[in-house]
Amino acid sequence: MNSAMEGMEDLPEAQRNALLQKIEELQVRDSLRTYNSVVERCFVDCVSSFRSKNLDSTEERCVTYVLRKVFEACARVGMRFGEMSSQSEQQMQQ
Amino acid sequence: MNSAMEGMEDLPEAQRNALLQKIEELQVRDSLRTYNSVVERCFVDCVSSFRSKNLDSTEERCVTYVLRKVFEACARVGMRFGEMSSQSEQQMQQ
Amino acid sequence: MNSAMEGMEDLPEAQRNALLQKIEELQVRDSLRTYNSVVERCFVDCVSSFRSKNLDSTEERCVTYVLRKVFEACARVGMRFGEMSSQSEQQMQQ
Amino acid sequence: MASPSQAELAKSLAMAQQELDYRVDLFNRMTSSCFEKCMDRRYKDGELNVGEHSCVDRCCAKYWQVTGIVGQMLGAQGQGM
Amino acid sequence: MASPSQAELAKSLAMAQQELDYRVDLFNRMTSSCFEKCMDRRYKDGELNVGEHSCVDRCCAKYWQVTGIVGQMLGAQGQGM
Amino acid sequence: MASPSQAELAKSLAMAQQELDYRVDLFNRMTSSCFEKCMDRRYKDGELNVGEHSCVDRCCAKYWQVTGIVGQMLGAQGQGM
Repeated sequence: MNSAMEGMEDLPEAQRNALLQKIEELQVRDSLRTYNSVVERCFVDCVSSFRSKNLDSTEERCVTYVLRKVFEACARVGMRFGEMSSQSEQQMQQ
Repeated sequence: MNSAMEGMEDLPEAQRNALLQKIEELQVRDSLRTYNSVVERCFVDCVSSFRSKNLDSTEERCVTYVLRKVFEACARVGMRFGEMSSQSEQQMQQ
Repeated sequence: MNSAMEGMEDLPEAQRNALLQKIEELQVRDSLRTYNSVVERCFVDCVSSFRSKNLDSTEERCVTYVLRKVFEACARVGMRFGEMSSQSEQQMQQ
Repeated sequence: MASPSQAELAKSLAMAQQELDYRVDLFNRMTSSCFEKCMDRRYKDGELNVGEHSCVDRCCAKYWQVTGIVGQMLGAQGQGM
Repeated sequence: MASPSQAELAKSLAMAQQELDYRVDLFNRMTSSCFEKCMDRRYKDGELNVGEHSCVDRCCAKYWQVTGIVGQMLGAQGQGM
Repeated sequence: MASPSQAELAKSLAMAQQELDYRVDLFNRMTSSCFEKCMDRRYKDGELNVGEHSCVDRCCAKYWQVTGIVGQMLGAQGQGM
């Protein structure tokens, strides 16, 4: 899957910039979706009473816990993902 | 998140039209996806017997009930969403 | 929903090619997402022990079974989908 | 026939994209819903048995009927949509 | 005022797209989460009853508060985002 | 070297988009699946404990192996894809 990125150095500057800007846009879009999915997980896992329209302290604390756990898990998966990706690429080059 | 829309009046007409058309396209796409997700919810919640290839009357009635409930809920969430959005914007401007 | 495709023969060649290429891109994107969703289903349904970092033989076999079942189901749904689509189109043309 | 303008091309491309997107999304949801409803999740082998086969067929038919009912209630023109 | 360049237009279009995408995604998740949390899944009729109405209202309010907490913890500027 | 044509640029942009899209989608599914499989959903505190840490590591490794098996069976060239 790497040919697109590898060819990038050969592009003239204007075109490379266009490509990089498009990729940046996709990254913003992805991070907004991730944000929404994290919110949804916190909500679904932490809130289940609707007698009041305000979060109680237990729910608030739960939200912060889930959020921190999600980040830690996400960072850890990211590390493993990076390691495994580069291992696969090395194997492919052999 | 509002800067993009706020700048719109400053655009020349041709470019504003391009932007508006793009937004309209996205809205069509979103409403088709919503349509598909509503169909899926109706199906998943209402149909669980596969002895026949036709919906029976109980399943049909269920589908119409779910559909009406989804719309009512959707409209209500839409109202609340709008209220909360504009409150947030007012707070940000203060 | 068919007007866009039906108009295609009327397009000049360069524009038709642009359209076809875009559609091909969308198909690649969709097949990559399908690939990811199949992987996820295999993983979720087959792997639930994390005492080792390697799949055991039962898990591996399960993955191949799920995969084959997914394909068979997918092909069957595809056939039915095609039949029902063309029936609907015929009914609309009457 | 006059060649279509850039704007018309963009519009027909957008419509083709939306059509494809809609159909793929519908197909994927039908497939996963019917897989959920019909498969024995113990996965004892790699083929659909007779019961699963006919369940998938009926499931597709019923799913399609639900799209029809929803479409009608939404006042959409056409059956498949 | 000088007319915006092609690049600026593309950028503002991209931002508008992202904004719309974000809001639609948030709205859809709020709607489906609150539907899951509030509806009696036996579906005895086609209207929300009083309890379901007020549940949806409170659910939206709480969902919104969660977006606020997450946004704050992520250091995002602004409430809605 | 000759500068790439507009069409070639569009193609390489499309490929880069697809690659990114694929990787992000894979990463998101891996993360959410492993969160589901490994986390104690009572959420007594805001850190992963030792068991959750090693569960996430192994979960990623196994998830990756599943992508490999599926990729091989689909006849895809390459491991990661």
